[in-house]
Amino acid sequence: MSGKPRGLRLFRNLNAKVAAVPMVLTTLVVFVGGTLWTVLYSFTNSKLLPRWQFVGLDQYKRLWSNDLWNAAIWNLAFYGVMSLIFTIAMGFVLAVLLDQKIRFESTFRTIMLYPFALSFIVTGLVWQWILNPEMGIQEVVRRMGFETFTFDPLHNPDTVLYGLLIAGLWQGTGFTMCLMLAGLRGIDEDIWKAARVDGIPKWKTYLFVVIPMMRPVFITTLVIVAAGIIKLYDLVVAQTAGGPGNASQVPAMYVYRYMFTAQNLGQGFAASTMMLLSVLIVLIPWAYLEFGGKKHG
Amino acid sequence: MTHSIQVKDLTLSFGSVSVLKNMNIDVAEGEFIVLLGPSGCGKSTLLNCLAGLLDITDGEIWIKGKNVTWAEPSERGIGMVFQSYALYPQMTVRGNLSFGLKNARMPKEEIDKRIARAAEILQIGPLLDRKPAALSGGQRQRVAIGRALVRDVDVFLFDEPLSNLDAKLRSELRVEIKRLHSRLNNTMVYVTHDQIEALTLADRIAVMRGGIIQQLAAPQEIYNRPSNLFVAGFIGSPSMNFLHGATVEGGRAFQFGATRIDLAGYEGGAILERPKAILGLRPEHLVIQDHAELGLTIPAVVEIDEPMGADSLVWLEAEGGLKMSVRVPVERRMSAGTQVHLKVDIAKASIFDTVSEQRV
Amino acid sequence: MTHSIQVKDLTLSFGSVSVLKNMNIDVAEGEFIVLLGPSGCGKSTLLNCLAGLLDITDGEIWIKGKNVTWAEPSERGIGMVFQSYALYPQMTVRGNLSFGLKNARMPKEEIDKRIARAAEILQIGPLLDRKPAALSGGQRQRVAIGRALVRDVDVFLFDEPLSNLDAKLRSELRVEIKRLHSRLNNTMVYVTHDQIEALTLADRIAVMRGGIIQQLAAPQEIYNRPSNLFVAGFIGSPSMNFLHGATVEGGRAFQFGATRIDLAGYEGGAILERPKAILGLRPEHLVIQDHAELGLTIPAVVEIDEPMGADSLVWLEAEGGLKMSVRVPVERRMSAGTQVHLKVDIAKASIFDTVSEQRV
Amino acid sequence: TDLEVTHWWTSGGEAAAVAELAKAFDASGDHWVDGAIAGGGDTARPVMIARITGGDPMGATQFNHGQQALELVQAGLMLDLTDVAEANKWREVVNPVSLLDGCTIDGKVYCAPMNIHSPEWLWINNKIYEDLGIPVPQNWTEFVASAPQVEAAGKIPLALGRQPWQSTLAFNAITVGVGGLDLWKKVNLDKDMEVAAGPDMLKVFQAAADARKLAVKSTVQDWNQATNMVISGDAAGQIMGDWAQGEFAVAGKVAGKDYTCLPGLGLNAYLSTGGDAFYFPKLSDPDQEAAQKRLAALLVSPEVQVAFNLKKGSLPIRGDIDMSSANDCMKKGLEILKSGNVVPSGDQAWSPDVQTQLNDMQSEFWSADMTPEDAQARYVEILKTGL
Amino acid sequence: MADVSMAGVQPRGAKPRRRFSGSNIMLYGVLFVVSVYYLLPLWVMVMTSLKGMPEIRMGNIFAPPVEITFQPWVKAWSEACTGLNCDGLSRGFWNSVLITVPSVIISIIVASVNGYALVNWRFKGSEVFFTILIFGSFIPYQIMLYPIVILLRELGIYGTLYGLILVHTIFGMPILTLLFRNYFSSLPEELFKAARVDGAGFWRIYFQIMVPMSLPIFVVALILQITGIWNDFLFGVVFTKPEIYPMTVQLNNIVNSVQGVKEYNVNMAATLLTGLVPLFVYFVSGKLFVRGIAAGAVKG
Ligand SMILES: Nc1ncnc2c1ncn2[C@@H]1O[C@H](COP(=O)(O)OP(=O)(O)OP(=O)(O)O)[C@@H](O)[C@H]1O
Ligand SMILES: Nc1ncnc2c1ncn2[C@@H]1O[C@H](COP(=O)(O)OP(=O)(O)OP(=O)(O)O)[C@@H](O)[C@H]1O
Ligand SMILES: [Mg+2]
Ligand SMILES: [Mg+2]
Repeated sequence: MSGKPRGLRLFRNLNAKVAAVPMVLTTLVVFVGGTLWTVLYSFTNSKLLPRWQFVGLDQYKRLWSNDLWNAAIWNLAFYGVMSLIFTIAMGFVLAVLLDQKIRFESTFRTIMLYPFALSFIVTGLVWQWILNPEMGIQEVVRRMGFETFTFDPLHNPDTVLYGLLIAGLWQGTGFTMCLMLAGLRGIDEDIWKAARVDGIPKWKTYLFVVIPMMRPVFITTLVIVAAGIIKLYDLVVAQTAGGPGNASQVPAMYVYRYMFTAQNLGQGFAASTMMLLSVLIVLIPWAYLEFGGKKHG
Repeated sequence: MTHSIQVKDLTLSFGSVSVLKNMNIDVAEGEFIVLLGPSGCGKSTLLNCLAGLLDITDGEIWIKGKNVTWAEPSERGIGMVFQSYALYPQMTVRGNLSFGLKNARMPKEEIDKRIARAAEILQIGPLLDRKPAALSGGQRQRVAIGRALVRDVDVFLFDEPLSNLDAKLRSELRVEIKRLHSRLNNTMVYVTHDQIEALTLADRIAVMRGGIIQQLAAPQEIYNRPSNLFVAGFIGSPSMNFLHGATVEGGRAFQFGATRIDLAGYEGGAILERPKAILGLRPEHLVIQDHAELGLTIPAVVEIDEPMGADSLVWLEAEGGLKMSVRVPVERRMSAGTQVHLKVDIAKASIFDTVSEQRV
Repeated sequence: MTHSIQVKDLTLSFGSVSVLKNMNIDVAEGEFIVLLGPSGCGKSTLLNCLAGLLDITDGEIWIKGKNVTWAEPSERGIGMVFQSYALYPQMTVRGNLSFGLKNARMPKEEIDKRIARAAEILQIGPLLDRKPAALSGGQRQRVAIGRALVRDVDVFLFDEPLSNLDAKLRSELRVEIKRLHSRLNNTMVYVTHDQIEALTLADRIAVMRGGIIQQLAAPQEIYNRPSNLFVAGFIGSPSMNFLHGATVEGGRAFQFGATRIDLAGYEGGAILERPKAILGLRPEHLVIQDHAELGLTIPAVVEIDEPMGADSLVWLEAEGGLKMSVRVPVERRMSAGTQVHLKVDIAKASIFDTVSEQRV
Repeated sequence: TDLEVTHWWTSGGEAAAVAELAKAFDASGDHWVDGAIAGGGDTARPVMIARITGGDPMGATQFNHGQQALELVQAGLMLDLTDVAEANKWREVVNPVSLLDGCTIDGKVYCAPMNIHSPEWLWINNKIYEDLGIPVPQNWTEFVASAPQVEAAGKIPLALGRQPWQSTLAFNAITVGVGGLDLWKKVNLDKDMEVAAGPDMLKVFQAAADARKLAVKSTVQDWNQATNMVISGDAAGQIMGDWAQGEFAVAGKVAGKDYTCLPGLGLNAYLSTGGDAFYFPKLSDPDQEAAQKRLAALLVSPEVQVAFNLKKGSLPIRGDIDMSSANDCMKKGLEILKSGNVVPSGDQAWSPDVQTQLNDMQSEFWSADMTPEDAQARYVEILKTGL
Repeated sequence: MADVSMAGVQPRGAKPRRRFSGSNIMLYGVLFVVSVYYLLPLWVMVMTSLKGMPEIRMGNIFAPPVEITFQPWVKAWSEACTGLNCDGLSRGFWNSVLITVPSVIISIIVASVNGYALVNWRFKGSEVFFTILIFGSFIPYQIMLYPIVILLRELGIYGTLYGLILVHTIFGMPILTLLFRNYFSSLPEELFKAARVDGAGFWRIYFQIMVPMSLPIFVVALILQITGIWNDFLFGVVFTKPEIYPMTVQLNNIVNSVQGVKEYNVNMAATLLTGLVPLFVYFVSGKLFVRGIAAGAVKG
């Protein structure tokens, strides 16, 4: 008799369960544990070292009355919205261009994708330099004779976020383009044929048929891009260091500054908890769309 | 006779590979043409050329008396139905049907009228506000047909419209398409690799191989008098039984191993004496009997008996290990190993030349 | 009689949805069982339970007299063949065949011997060093069977092994599987939704619906005496013609509109008088004739004539708009609109109770 | 014994000064493993703290003395140097003694003060004024007055690096210079919020608002880039700590001739003093601990103090050494030190938390058009969080 | 009679589709302009790194060098100073290799096994863990920094290579697991079933069936991880010490250790040197990357 009693079901496929241990530990200890720890300590007045001295919501009160934090939030919101719109729009348009059965497709694709290989540190440095009014585009154009030409986004609080955007898009659109291209290629050829037979112009087909069909790709892209935006840090540090003034401060910088420079961990934790909250706000609808509706089988 | 579609010397190459070779087809007004052939023979390619979805390399295409060789697909007066349905998934059925019309700036009432008519013909009225995802396969296919229907076109092109459906639904929709055709009476070109569809639907079947039309004729003609070995073997399930032998006695008999079959009564050309020839016999044109008849029967041993509900297939082994199949009434059960004799109905047989592979 | 497989009170639920409901099946040694049913009825699920690929919720599975309910798939003495072939794409055919044997640490010579035998049986010798990508569909399917074959198992499980192949190849491989079975004579459980496969291959067919077996019987029994309306409608293509009416005269006649059909000669139970009953007539059990015969014929009008090569289907409209189909010899062409009479062979008819849907 | 020493001294003058320390330490048979972290204290400190709290401490590390390392000491992570201090009579030699107080917690000494930094200096490029034909300004008021002419000549009047701490530094210098020592002491030592919100402080903010106009075109980030603008003649002056002198020295400029330095912006010859100190995290290895103590003693020793501070351009922490080879500027500083016109720096008065907030606020003030009144209001608010 | 009326009808529509039609010129024009945007920074970096400082001060950043010099490259590689260490990036390069290679390998192995277990060996709660993991991929790193410091301290591997590898493995896990899970679930489940019937166990199926079929997604993971880990700055600076600083940290040190004038040419050369490995990886395997993305990443 090789029948097994029910109790042993726990030990069925033991190997699989053992193999999942790293994942389980990581999720429990690092992601759940670490997050809880951070949230808990955001209710304390920890300074340089974590200290279990409960102060209620004080850190949050201070956080939300802090101009820098508010500026950082607004900067991120502005940058985030612009970046989302442009990354996705540009990524899609580029993908559409590359999807026209063009020659040298892979060359163009490589050109658009290579910045993705570079770190934000590098991206920030290069663009800081190209946008530098003394030697970058502004100076070059002036030397060509347009003496009054001004293009100095990084040193003007009103435009600095666009300066970041130029660099951010340069780095990230290639990847978005790849995702979109993969999505476009996944669309049934027959749909195109059907639209042609129906006499639908190409642009209309893209707009009314293809884009709605690519909804999952758009959602995936949206989430990936949005997650990147919330984490935005290196680029700002390298390109503007949050300046001029606080015009390009972002929440991640605030967290880092308060945790380490200001030696006010409690404040840093409170700020990071707020970031986490915003992540959840982005993610929960997505998770609902992604996992709520359909079953994976 | 009015020509609905004329294909003149059509050639199409992808790079150096020529996929369609110098094709000529005339389709009469209201005719139902089926393109049949093995996978990769160019059926879809030909259909796409007719629709204007592929630029042809050479030749001309005329539809309704107009040279449309370089016209846009939407200007050709054709509607097309795809194997994968190709419905716009995010639009309702009504949206799918009206998208092309709206794009052509047709007035709203006219659009509604046409949709109503199509919905009535195809019985999809209750589905108009659903999305394709909420439809069954058969319903989707009907909507796909509807999309061609509302455009009020002269020519319908179907590319394997039923092959994603299960057998039962397939046979039902087949009948519906036939009804549709007899009701609308417009020209239809229909690609399939399902013989039953081809045989039941077509006014004429074009059997293709490697980009060349092998035979273009009425179904019974193709079934009973296949013009060459390929067509003979391709049409019919199970396949025609082929006996490799020789015609002897100046073409009056066929010699297969020790068996000689009398060819008197063969319907075809002059047979002559050929050292190598092939006798083709369809399973339903053989009758199993216990006793031999000189010049009329082939001895064989029963191997397997396959009852198929309405009738039954018997698989036998003849001289030289040749596997043969015979269709018998389902009541007649044969047990393996029985020695029998197969009586040939020579009037329904085909003889092919081994070299040219043509029917003689 | 030795039981090869015994399924006792098997129940399987995914969450709250129960997919298989309290199933009991006994399969005899060497029997060929076909599981047939519409999509989603649980055929594959049942097969996976037998193979041990799904943990069942309740019940027991015994194979060859052992309770294998909780045994690993490889310990059950089964081999499985999948619809998608499921060949390991990165291994050669030989690698595919030997993978399972190597897992069982079989000595090399034994492996070679078994592969040689399987290759001989399936005629895949020349393919042994190719990768699956370099094989045709039929060849792949043969290798997939080979993978079960080399493991020398008692029970073969097939999950729609032929449905990815085209019609022609399908009918060829069908015969091959039948030959294989008669040669190896081991137990086979075969899932399909193709009736022809079911009818030709099975010793017994289990018709399933919604996780419940509707009828488990020999093919001809199922075809001729379907135990309920579902089975009757599901088996046979085109479908059985159903006439909704009543049994009258104490069960001696069937009243359908103005037509009365004499039930003397019906093979079944006591008919009794039922205000609502259904008379099922298969297309091949009707004969078209010009003249009416009292109590024996149904008047109808020809609608469409579908020649299918070997025979022909005629679609007619009877009283009350009822669509009926009749199978006729292919030579007999009917033109639409002709008024005819369909003669009923009552010995082959089935009568169903409208409420219970059971055959009476 | 190998000791890893982390610090953020990476500019030209700084690196040269560190080389002196390494040389001296290596000479005694030990080995200085250099752990420079570029990007300034704000970048480097988190790394240092993370390493100390993460259980992988270095042998010695730079902090600004004051409150930066307070909690690390309280958590018992730092080595007690009291025996070294006593053996070497630090309490007697360190001048001003307040520096040592900054290292002393509960009566125990935890750090070795390294140098004195006075941030309130105005550095001026003489050549620009010579070219313009006007005298070199001798104080902040003159400097501001001359600015329009400088600007007319296409130069930037005031160079300012755009990192937050530099804005604060400039502001503090203006506070001491324009507002005077009393004001500074009341606000920063007595922490009198009335005064901070009062009219005197507002004047300071107004002066700062004027200064900010002069710096509009200065877009560099690092302080030494700003200094470099002065050295190269792109800008007329810069408010920067005495360490700027190291850059002038590296560039081969001569104090008094090529450039002018004005402590307390030339208005109030007072200096607030802060500085760098080395802390020694506790290590488990007794050998290393001995080496740490050797290094601590060495850092305060007269020879090292002289060599280091000459290179770095900062003031030594001992009053008893010969700095005759110092240049003009340094001598000015030494004099002020001697005269005792010193106040403790902000590093000592306020917690890093407050300082960070001040930095952020100043950074915004200096780069946007915030009104002095608004700025003052926020300033007071921030100071209140540190009471 | 139809034939007669037909005779005069001309073909409708343009006959040959010209290769250089208006829309084609537009298309390539746009692509060209876009390419300039993408290539400009690379061009600037390369050009600047080949110029001497005087030329940089005089000329414009877009002009090619009048006089090509490789001195900046030499300096960036082996001479640039941070504090007292004047060996440029060379040391950081080997540190980066030492960090990247094991981190990439281990994180990919762990994540692929996770994905495989999630798809084929679902156990109670596995989806819950996966969901948390996915949420984890969106948590800003700063939030986790402090807990990780504590974790590593408790494990006693803070400041060691092992610690850094662990950190990279942890933070690479969410997105890689998602990739592998999506990819594996797109493989036919029947293959897995067939292997189980063939008696293969967890590991054998993984190594002999799954891995050989998953080249595209392994390439994607490899590229993502190589670039991600190579480019990492935050972990590199927080969780290491100077002896094992990766190249990015040294790059930051060199670029920020301004000694007098900013040596843009050296900075650019250093930047390029740092980016060389990921760039090389992209140029060599970009095609596989795109294919892999199409195969695994896009599907939900
Ligand atoms: N875009 C293309 N480029 C190159 N070759 C092509 C292209 N499209 C089709 N072909 C080739 O043309 C031939 C005919 O293809 P086609 O799709 O017309 O076959 P088919 O008869 O429709 O087959 P099926 O029954 O499988 O649909 C095939 O050999 C195919 O490989
Ligand atoms: N993993 C699963 N989770 C939940 N429901 C499932 C799962 N697998 C199958 N089902 C459900 O179980 C039912 C039976 O599925 P099964 O695959 O056995 O059908 P089938 O008879 O093989 O159909 P087909 O002919 O389409 O292969 C279906 O309704 C299906 O939706
Ligand atoms: Mg096709
Ligand atoms: Mg199934």
